[in-house]
Amino acid sequence: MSRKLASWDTAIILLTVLVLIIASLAVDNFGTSRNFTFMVLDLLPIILVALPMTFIIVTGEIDLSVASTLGLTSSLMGWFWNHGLSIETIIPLCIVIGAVAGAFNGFLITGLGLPSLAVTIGTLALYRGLALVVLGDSAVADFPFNYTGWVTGTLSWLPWLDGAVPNVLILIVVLALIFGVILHATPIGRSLYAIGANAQAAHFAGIRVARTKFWLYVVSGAVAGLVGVLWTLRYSSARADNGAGLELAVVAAVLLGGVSIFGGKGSLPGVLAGVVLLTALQNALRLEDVSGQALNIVTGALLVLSVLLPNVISSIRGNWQRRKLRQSAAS
Amino acid sequence: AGCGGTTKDNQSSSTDTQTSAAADPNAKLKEGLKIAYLPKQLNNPYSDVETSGGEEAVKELKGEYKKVGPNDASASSQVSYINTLIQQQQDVIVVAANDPNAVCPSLNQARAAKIKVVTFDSDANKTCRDAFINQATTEGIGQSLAKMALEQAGGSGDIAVLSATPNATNQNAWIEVMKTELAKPEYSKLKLVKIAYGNDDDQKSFQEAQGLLQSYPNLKVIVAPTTVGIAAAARYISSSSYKGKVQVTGLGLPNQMRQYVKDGTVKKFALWNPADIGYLAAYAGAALASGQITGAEGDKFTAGKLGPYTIGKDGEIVLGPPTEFTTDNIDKFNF
Amino acid sequence: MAEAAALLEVHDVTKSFGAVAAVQGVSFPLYGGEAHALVGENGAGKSTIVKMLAGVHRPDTGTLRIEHTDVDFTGPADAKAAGIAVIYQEPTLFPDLSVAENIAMGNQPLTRLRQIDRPATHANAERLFQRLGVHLDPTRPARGLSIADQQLVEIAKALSSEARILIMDEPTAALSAVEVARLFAVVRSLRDEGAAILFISHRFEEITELCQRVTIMRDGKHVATELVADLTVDDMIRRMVGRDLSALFPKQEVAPGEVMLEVSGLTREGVFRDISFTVRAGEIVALAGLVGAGRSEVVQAVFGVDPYDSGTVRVRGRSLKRGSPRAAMAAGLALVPEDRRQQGLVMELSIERNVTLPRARKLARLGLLFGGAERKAALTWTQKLQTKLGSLADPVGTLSGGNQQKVVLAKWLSTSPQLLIVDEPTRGIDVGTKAEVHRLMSSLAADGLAVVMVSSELPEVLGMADRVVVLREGRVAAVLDRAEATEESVMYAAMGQGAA
Amino acid sequence: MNLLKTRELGIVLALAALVLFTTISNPRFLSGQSIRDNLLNTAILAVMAAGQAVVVITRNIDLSVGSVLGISAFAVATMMSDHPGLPMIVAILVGLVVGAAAGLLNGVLVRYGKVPALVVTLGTLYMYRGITYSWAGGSQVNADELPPHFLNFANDNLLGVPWLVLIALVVVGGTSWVMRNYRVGRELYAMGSSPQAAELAGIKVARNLLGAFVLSGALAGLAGVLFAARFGTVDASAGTGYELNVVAAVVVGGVAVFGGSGTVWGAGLGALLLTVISSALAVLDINQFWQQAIVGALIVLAIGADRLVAVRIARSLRKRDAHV
Ligand SMILES: Nc1ncnc2c1ncn2[C@@H]1O[C@H](COP(=O)(O)OP(=O)(O)OP(=O)(O)O)[C@@H](O)[C@H]1O
Ligand SMILES: Nc1ncnc2c1ncn2[C@@H]1O[C@H](COP(=O)(O)OP(=O)(O)OP(=O)(O)O)[C@@H](O)[C@H]1O
Ligand SMILES: [Mg+2]
Ligand SMILES: [Mg+2]
Repeated sequence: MSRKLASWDTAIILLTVLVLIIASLAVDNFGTSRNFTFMVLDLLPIILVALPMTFIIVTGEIDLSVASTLGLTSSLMGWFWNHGLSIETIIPLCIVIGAVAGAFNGFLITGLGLPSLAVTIGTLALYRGLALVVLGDSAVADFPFNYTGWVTGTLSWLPWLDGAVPNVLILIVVLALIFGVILHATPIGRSLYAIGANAQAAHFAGIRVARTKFWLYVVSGAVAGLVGVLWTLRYSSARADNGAGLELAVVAAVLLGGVSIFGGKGSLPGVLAGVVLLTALQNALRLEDVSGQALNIVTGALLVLSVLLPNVISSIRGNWQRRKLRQSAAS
Repeated sequence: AGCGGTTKDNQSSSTDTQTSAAADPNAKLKEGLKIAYLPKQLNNPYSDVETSGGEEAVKELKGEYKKVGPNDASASSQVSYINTLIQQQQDVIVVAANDPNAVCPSLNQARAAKIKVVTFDSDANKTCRDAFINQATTEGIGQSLAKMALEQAGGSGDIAVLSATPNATNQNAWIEVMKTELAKPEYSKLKLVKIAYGNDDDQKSFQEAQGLLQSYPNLKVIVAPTTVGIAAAARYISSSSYKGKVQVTGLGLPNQMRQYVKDGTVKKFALWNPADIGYLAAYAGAALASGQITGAEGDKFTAGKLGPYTIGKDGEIVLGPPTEFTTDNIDKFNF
Repeated sequence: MAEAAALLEVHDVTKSFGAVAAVQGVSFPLYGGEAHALVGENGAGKSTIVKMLAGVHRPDTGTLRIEHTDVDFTGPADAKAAGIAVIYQEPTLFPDLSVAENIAMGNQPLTRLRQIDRPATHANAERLFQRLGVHLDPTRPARGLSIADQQLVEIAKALSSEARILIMDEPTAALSAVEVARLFAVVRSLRDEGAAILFISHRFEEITELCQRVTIMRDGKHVATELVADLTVDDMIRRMVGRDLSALFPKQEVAPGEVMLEVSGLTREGVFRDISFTVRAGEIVALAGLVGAGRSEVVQAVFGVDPYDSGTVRVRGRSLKRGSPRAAMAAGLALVPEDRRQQGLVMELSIERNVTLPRARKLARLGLLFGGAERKAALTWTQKLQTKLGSLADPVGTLSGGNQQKVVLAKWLSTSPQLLIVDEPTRGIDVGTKAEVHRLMSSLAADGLAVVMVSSELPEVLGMADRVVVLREGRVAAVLDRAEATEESVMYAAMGQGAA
Repeated sequence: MNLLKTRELGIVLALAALVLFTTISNPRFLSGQSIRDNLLNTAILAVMAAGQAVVVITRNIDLSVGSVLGISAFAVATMMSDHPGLPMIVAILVGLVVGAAAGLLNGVLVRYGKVPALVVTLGTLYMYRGITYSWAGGSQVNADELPPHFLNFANDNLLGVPWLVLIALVVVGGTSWVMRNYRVGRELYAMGSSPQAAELAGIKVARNLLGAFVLSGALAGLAGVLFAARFGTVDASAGTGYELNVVAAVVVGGVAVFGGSGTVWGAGLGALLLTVISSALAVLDINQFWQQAIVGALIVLAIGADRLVAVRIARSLRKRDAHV
């Protein structure tokens, strides 16, 4: 089973590399440094939200409220800005508010024992609604250029890279490393898999299941808050409807990366590859003037095929081996 | 804000990228221009009509027409498409902004890459486009809405507005004008009881219309300044016991409204010809790209069959007054 | 009665899982009116044979024959249709459905409109429970049943289908003597009605008591099929292990040390009441009683995985935080739970991760865990317990039942506890390893470890324990010293007046 | 069955409280037209929730229902505008068949492709929607292109009960009945309760699972027909985002996300509750900006109430066990 899983991760990573190479060769303007920056900016929110989402799905739960938390912090950011708070205060404040929203999810799920899918469908509506309450139909747009410019800008202290490395890439790499190491090389990571695969056995092994899950939701909320800030700065527009629908894109990417929706299985490199694959493919197809509708079909088909193909291949291989065994026994 | 952080008051304003080359009114319109349309979202019948006008104009101009766009009306997906258009080095981007500010940095990147940006339907911040095709003046539409409401209510009574999303730029501007209008003495017997939002979603608008009638038994007119809202409200009224008692008016597409005009649910509604908007945008874009105009106030150009236009304040180009549709003339229109 | 036509024949079947050859060329017949035992060490391939007969696995090579016709089962439905009923080694109930529905699933009695006849379903369950002497409410959901009760429901389920061939994979592993006796009575009557029985157990007294014929397996291969009457227990063990075994319960005498565990007045409403006992270093204290007496609940409350309402638990004089397994582990406790599938193991995870799960934090360097550390830690104890496995990186779910149990033991022994609580520690473990486990417990106790042992196997209780605490219906019925504890005295206390 | 102990009690109570509160502040909420509107609005959601409940009970999920509704609504509307003479029953059958085909593909991928249902149906959610978009290409079917008998179906009634409501009642009632009293229903519960045990018990898992997905697809297809008839205007985006509403209805209705428990009529009640919440907010004249927040809060509250009832039952069970 672990071998099969490994092949799923590897398959996605290989496929991603393949798509990147083919696109660079075959699609005009794909391999340019400016397009690279555009791509990184496009995948920024998905990849950041996907990090804690991977943890949560590995423990067998889900958080559908992330995009709404993002919208809420974006709204609040605009509200605070209108009320004269400084950006340096607003950013940590928004992250904390995101964490509080996550903590509320966590409390309902671990404290009251409600199913996470149901709870976060509820808070998906609730947080988006609160975002509307805060900012209503207005948008706040006059954020300072040194912040909005940083999010869309590229590293300037690396002149020989010629503006090829977007600033936010550093953030992505650092956070991905932290989350990756925690998931794959620490006792916490081990306990997450155990919780996802068998919460009762984890409890018997002295793992504090409820507390761990609670903190995952807090982290998920905090990251959503951070992404709310980045989103607002990137588009220099604080609005209540920012990021609507992002949750499905994130869940799709995480599943594409080989994480089992039932918990206990999956790896972070796979998820990262999943996000990159989806974004790169969409970018390349857009450059080739493939319509948005066809993008839908491609995304959907990719999601299904990425899981279907390894299964089909392994079952064909299994049948073939069995037949060989039978033949050798007969002779 | 005493701690020296970056606050609203001490930020430096962003740089103005307005081009200042002089216009050459005698420049010939270039052929082979790549003109790309980016509506608010694809598969919206209204914007399909708009862009069909654009396609016609681009053909006349012997240019390359292209239409791209997201499936959802969000600013963030539009930005991805603007980025793609920059990469593809289009000559003109004609865009209906989903958020006036969110698309700004990308549009300015496009202009830095020598692409002309024309907005239509819904404007972007004026610092990040070269021209804006306005279907009608905000005042014109607001006044026309108020006038139609007064007529249909028979001079007095409760009216309600069924709008698009709570943060739709156009609708909010029109509603504001309508409110100022209603404050005038000749409207004193009209009472605006509620502004409901159907989010430009057919079903939500339908349910909001239901809610209005349940909450306000004395309602006389629903004013829906959006094509989705007016169709949904008309459909609900035409199939309910309120038919004939409550009037629906606002902005709608003749094809969608024909049935309700004929069955008496709707007496009068208004709209400009959307195809002309796209048509005009193509000519404005071509004129910009050919150096005929720069987008400055007073520049003049000719837009094919629509004739001559002059650029107004802030780069605005006004299409003309809206058309009113009634039983008498509706069969003359097909869009 | 033997040598009649074989009802079912296993003919030269082979089954491999990847590199593991679980069954290699095994053949034996099952006759109607006869109980046939299948014995072998853990991982010998018994359950794999069962699963082939049940249609779960398809043999790689070889055939199954029913009344001299080859059959090819594509799934459990085929086997069922061919008249085979199976009790799997691990219970397979539907937790959300009622006990009665669990029993009836697949052949519910129907009314004329082909609707399910609920009253008849319940009546059926009641009738089967009466026959097995079980007290269970047929309308309660299966969720939360103790492992023994689950096993009893499984038995009722298999009996309800009135199959010609009944296959039982360690049905008695979780049962105590009383239930086993009732089960055997029922099975005998089925056998006498002409059914063929395949019976798997690691308890030889059960085999000699019930079975006429025995097939012995070793490492996936067929060793012998003989009449039980022609063999002694030692013969069987020698053939199955390939060598002689020494004495079974090598209990070492130890002078008890300080009081390690002191439980007083422990109560959980509706489950157990006013439980008190103490355990000293070096002592082995057994909790005995009938199935459902509440023994598992008591030790789970002590370890903190379950809550309790009142009473105290003290470890070396200091009271232990309630409801926190982590605090219990910090105080030197370890609990080997009774249900390895639900409580003991994470089936999808590898063997090494399972073994190191409770002490991953101790193995980490600077907060980071490296695969090598886990592997080394896991290797020590799995080897000591002679676990039969392919690679430590395999998911634990691919091991045989007994070897899974060894992984659970390894997991907790590797935390070097000072007080070890074991709940049915040798359930499903083969005779050779069982001796090894007992020797280990005994020697650990000699080194000063305190042991609390819950066991339904009376010989194990009597052989190992310094003291026996007998529970009955959630209360302490008697505390017996090693000298006082006999089969009669323990059973008498466990069943209350009127029995034994 | 003891009504006081069913899991659905919490929803019924929440519903009653909501209706009572709204009616006190605006008595027109209980007027004939209003009740009719609420039931009509519930009908489409309830039909989809019935199918979804069956799928969720088997420990799967069908996220593609919104897209299936879209494709069926568009197909049927196009067909009816091209052939206005076709009777209503043909429209319904075509909707059912289109939906069933989409559901069958889902089921086949889940069962034979061994792909988790969430992944499959998230994928087909995108795919079916993309197909509808490509097909429609921005066109729209308007009410004036549809034959009157088709549009009137949404308003006509049988003995005072609108057809739509009647259909929803039959679907929810019939499905609940089968799930409770027939073998196949109990097998679906068993499959959700323990998939491995279901295989071992010889249940025809493949057949049942395909059946569940086909049912969910077919009902989403039926919902598409009802949608087209009721709303008259159909474009390619019909039903976008419905999947979350349907799943919310099912979950609020007390069906466990991990399968094996809950009832179809509970899901129907969940659909009713969600619909009544949003129409009550419109009637109560609550600030538009607060509405969504309140819907969210009420969903959380309803799940909490349901949980409270469940805990009550569990406790009383334990007490009863203790007396044995
Ligand atoms: N699904 C599987 N995948 C891989 N290996 C397996 C699988 N099932 C069984 N095995 C292996 O096959 C061998 C035989 O296992 P089996 O369960 O038949 O043993 P057993 O005789 O029933 O042992 P026990 O007495 O412990 O129950 C073991 O080595 C086991 O690890
Ligand atoms: N979660 C639960 N919910 C309801 N009843 C339970 C639960 N767990 C156990 N019981 C019941 O409590 C009683 C005590 O069970 P327990 O498992 O402690 O017995 P035991 O003496 O350990 O027997 P066994 O030998 O089966 O382990 C049994 O009747 C059991 O059915
Ligand atoms: Mg076995
Ligand atoms: Mg026990």
